Amino acid sequence: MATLNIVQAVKRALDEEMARDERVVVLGEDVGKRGGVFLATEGLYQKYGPDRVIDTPLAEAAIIGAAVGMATHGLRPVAEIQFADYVFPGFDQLVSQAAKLRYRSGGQFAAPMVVRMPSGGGVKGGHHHSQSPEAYFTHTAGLKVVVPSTPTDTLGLLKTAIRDDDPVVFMEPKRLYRAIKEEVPDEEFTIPLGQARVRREGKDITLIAYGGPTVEALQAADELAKAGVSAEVVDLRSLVPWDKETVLNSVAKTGRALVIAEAPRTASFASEVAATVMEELLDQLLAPVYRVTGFDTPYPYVPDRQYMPTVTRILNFAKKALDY
Amino acid sequence: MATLNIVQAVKRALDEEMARDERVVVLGEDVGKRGGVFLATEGLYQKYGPDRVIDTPLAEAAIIGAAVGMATHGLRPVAEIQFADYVFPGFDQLVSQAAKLRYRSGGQFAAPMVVRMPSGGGVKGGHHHSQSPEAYFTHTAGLKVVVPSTPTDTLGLLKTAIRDDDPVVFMEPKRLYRAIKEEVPDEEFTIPLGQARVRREGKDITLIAYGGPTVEALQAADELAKAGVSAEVVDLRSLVPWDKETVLNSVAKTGRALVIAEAPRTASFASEVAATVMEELLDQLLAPVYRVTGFDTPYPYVPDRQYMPTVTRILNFAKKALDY
Amino acid sequence: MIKDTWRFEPFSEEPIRLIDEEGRWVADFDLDLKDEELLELYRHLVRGRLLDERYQIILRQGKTSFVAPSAGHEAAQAGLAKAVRPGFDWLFPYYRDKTLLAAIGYPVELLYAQMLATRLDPNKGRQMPEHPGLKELNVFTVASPIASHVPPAVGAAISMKIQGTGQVVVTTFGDGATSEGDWHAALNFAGAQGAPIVFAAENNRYAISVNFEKQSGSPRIADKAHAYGFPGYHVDGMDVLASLYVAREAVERARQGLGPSLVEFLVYRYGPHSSADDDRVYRSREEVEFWRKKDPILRFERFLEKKGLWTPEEGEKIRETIKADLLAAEEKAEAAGPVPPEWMFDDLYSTPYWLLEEQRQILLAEL
Amino acid sequence: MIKDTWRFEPFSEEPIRLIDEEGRWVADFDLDLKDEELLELYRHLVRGRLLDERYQIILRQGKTSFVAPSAGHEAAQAGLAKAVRPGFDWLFPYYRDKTLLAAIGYPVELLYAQMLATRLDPNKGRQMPEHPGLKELNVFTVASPIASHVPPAVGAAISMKIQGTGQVVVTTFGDGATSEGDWHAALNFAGAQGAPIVFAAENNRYAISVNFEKQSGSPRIADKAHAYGFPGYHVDGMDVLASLYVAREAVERARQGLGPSLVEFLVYRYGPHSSADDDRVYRSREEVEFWRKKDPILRFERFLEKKGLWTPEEGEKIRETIKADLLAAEEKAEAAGPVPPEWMFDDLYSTPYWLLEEQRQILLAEL
Ligand SMILES: Cc1ncc(C[n+]2csc(CCOP(=O)(O)OP(=O)(O)O)c2C)c(N)n1
Ligand SMILES: Cc1ncc(C[n+]2csc(CCOP(=O)(O)OP(=O)(O)O)c2C)c(N)n1
Ligand SMILES: [Mg+2]
Ligand SMILES: [Mg+2]
Repeated sequence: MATLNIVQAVKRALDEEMARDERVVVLGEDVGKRGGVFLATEGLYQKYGPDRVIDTPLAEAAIIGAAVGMATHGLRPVAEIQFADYVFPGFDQLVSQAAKLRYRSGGQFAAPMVVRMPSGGGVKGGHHHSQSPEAYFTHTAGLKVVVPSTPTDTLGLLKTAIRDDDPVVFMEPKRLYRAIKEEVPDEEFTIPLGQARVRREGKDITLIAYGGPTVEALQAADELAKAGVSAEVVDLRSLVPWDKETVLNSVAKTGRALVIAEAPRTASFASEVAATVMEELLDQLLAPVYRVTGFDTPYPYVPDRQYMPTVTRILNFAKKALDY
Repeated sequence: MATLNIVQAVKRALDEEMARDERVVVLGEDVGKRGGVFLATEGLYQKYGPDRVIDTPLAEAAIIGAAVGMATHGLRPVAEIQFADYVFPGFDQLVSQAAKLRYRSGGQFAAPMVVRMPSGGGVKGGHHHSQSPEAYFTHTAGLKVVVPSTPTDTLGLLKTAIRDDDPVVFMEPKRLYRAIKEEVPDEEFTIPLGQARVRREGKDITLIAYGGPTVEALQAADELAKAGVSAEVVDLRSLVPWDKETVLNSVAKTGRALVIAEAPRTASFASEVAATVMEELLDQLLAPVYRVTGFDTPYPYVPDRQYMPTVTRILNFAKKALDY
Repeated sequence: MIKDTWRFEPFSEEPIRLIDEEGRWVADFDLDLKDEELLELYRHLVRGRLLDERYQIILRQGKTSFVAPSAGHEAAQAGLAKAVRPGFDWLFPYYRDKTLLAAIGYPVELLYAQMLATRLDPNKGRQMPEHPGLKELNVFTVASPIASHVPPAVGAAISMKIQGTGQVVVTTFGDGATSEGDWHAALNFAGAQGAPIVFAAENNRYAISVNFEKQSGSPRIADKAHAYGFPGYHVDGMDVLASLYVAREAVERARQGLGPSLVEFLVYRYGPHSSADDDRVYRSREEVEFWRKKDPILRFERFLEKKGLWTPEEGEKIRETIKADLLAAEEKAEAAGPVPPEWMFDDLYSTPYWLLEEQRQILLAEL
Repeated sequence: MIKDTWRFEPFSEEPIRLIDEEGRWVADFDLDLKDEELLELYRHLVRGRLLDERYQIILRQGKTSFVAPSAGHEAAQAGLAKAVRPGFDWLFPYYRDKTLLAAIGYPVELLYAQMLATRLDPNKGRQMPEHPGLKELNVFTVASPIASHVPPAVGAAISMKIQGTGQVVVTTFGDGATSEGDWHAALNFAGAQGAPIVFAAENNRYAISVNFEKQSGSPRIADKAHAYGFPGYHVDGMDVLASLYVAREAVERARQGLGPSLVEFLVYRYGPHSSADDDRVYRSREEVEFWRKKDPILRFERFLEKKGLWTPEEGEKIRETIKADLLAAEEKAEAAGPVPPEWMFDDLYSTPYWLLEEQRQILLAEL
């Protein structure tokens, strides 16, 4: 068992998949010699050469759009967007081409590709190195959306995403890149998309989270335990498709839930989960499902951490739910 | 009182505002001699000349981005995106520049501008002449988002949007452009943003809608009335800021609500409203708040009408809520 | 065989032309096409024109909802078609390419099936008319957002280069498309990678109502290739032989590993932008008439006539044969019957998703 | 006064240069700058270099979180600065422009306040360091997404033209920026409109690690102006006088209504891309050394020395004076104290929104 952090898990997933299948290519800004600005592709250029690890011009539309064309012509491209905040110049390619290709062609063409992007805040990055744009992707039919929060999940899910026949947006919580290490099996494994993971069992309240704030959710669960409250923590991992069943089972059991995410609240994926849970479990709820999210402002440089759901914020809402 | 349809209301709003304030300019593809593909700018080029009615190259990034620059330099640009589906090549300009300019500059610079776009389906337009992308805009802090559904509201709200000091996305339900006519006062008037309009009073269920499906909501209310059910219809009109108060007051009264919108459901603005209503009124609800929306697929050519919430679909969900 | 000399000069001020308006061969090299090839080109031109006319008719009959007239574009498209290897090379076309597609062998009944949204459409009626696509022939399904197919076209070309398949991509678009950011990002990437691709601009001087002067400060689209470090050819796109020879050279360069080219075909659109457009608002009838006189089919008929390959009677016979084929294809397409509404839940993902199954049930309850 | 002749040829293969590496004036026209102007330019260069050094220090001290080194870009920026009318013309800069901003009179304490996110920052600490902006001086607040400021710059220029203000926009960006779609859409619109704007590329040959050969198939950024129908100038951006004269001509053309220009300044970035970068991975130390020898400040010192305007001792005095100014500015900025967290709810909209008030309360409950 090797101990890996998340960025190493990404690198191992890419390396294993490139070794396994020569159709897998990596493209993006600085992914070559530089190994990516977070070093997620470090060493791949040296190992697989410039035809399979492609430094692109500074143009996200070219990166995503070319990946669509490569994919439909038989490659398995893994595109890197340097920061999730920079997906927008390539947004048309993602929503008009990647997402709709299989559908609009009646299943003739497909875009089996992954668009990786470091996302989320907490790195003093201000407006444009901190955003969590998953709502835009989840609202776009035709994309799959995955957000891991541990090295093991990153490795297993990224490998699955690369083998998946649909376009997958793979969002890596950059503030956890090197913050979380764990032992990961040496043998190969994959993790299916669409399955949530119960990170901690509990019976009084369900904390539904994904990506970065999973960490704060677990910390809040520790704090709640000290106060005698047993919190279940569900890590969604995959937003499209998402695992409604696991979520509903948990909330049916606890009767209370918070949905925790970094993105702004309005029309967010957190709102989707909250609406669905309340719609389906209305009579079994002991309190409203509160959304503990980032604020409806751009991500500010000051304050950096407090824009995101802090442990305090989670606890404040948990108290509200428990006292309801 | 003149009888106007929605496209005429747009034209009158533009004309009145251009006459009132010479800083107001119109720009977009084919807005000049052609008068726009829906004729919303017809005659303006002839009246105000090429400096104030600007035919742009085919580049939405140039249209929206230039509008930001014009606005911050003192003009009041009204940009037209030919179809809402084509906002995506300009999406980065909208979310990274227009939405964040005032905020990121600490209030030094601002982008008082309107981005008009015909949106919604029902015109046999297939994937790219039918979408309702408001979720993307409402999730983007810094934008205001307005969606009228009548000629009077269109006129009053568009004039307000042009005078507003923030970037306003103004979405015009294209299938209603010529379908709805009404008498509109000849004297000047404006309608404030952020106020919903109760289109029909009722006491058994609240139908919350905006834009195109307001029509089907009203028709469904007629049907329900025949069955002895009194439905209140609330037309949101403005999504950011939205009128939570009016919505909550209505649902507190009726105990049941549907949120009706054309866009796909996942992470939609309909989900936002549903989540908020259930969160705030949990104990007063007699049934879950159901979302009656478009499906989570691209907008298909076949079927065209049935992709959108039909009267039948609204009635099916109303029955579900009433029988709950 | 790598040629070390090429026939055509990039960045010429005057458009490259091989037959003049009287149908005279004016090139400084010899024609090397067989008579049958010339007649085949002629049939492509005529088929494109007639198909366009038939589309107007099914529109008036209410059988389809939208048409993008292509009369005036035929020579450029037929030339392009003959420059590629159908089913081997890939095409990333746009909505005005019916001559091109029919000429590479896209079965006309499938073109109709897309226009009519019947079960025969391999694209399953998902998009509005004039959005064909056929995997079998490597014809990437058209998407409406202007220029959005150009980055995928470049990706496919890079894939060909990486995999060393010897294939070439040809992608077409209008003059308006050259203003889009996606277009630029794509050409720039292709230039940096030396990808085997031909960018074919069908410059009809209008993007709906916006003329080229308002579209760009540049006098020629071909000049834009300077920005990407590859050749740009300025061609008379009403001259089917100039279109063919230049396209062939560009395709050949790509196939030999010499990278991309931008080929600008000067054409004119005789009809309105689409069945939803009224072009009288933005261009004079005199202007349209002026270009009508330069009709690419007339010009080629004069050429063929001089070579003894064409008479008015022969022409009429060819037209009649093609017309009959088109009618048969139309009937076949129509007979397949309309795409059923519940198909809308298929083909979104490769694997089932509970959410779509829930939503399918919602729709079925309404039908 | 419309000049009918202009000094500089667009699209030259060799970069335009007025002083050579030994500091000799090599132009075919006479220098028309006063000694005091030359010394002022020199002070701009030195101020830019020293500011860059100080930023590294406050970074090491943990007072700021990010620096974008600009050493090597000073001559291009100082030349540009002197070509505009500060406070009248508008600047749309990018993150590497500290020499440019200090030179047009952006108060250095405000630059520091942005770096330190203190209350003195007119941008209220909303963005990461190296994102200045000052309405008073018409300096559009920097945004991180590469090239995203270029369309707004064009919009401002069109507004100037419409309103006939006589103002000019200058916008700067790196070589990498030229690949973005937004960049293209902007330049194309400017060309079609003949807007009064100068597009200034600071071509340091790298976009982080990606060199210009991978960035574009085109050998020169200046050539990209062909695509838009306006002149592109290829300039030695380590030559402050070439930078100034060419920039001045481009600004003058814009002011006279002759439309946009693209000016490519060839520069080199001596430091890494940013404080988060390690440039040893992608470029050799020899390469960096090679360019160090061409240092724009050294070159200008040789020039001034030949004119009797500079001695090592004079130089040292100037450095010391500037350094003291910078330290005073730094202290002033720091003394203002950090931006408080609750400011994050201000300035989003021009009018209050209940949602933000609710959210402000959520935050306040945590502080
Ligand atoms: C991104 C985008 N913006 C706007 C439109 C609407 N539109 C459809 S065709 C067209 C004009 C295209 O002109 P051109 O590229 O010259 O092609 P042509 O139709 O003349 O052949 C426009 C603006 C679109 N389809 N996509
Ligand atoms: C849209 C976008 N994509 C990616 C980035 C990440 N990024 C920041 S700087 C940079 C390189 C910029 O290179 P260049 O334009 O040459 O300017 P330079 O830094 O060399 O002065 C990149 C890729 C970004 N800021 N914006
Ligand atoms: Mg055209
Ligand atoms: Mg650079």
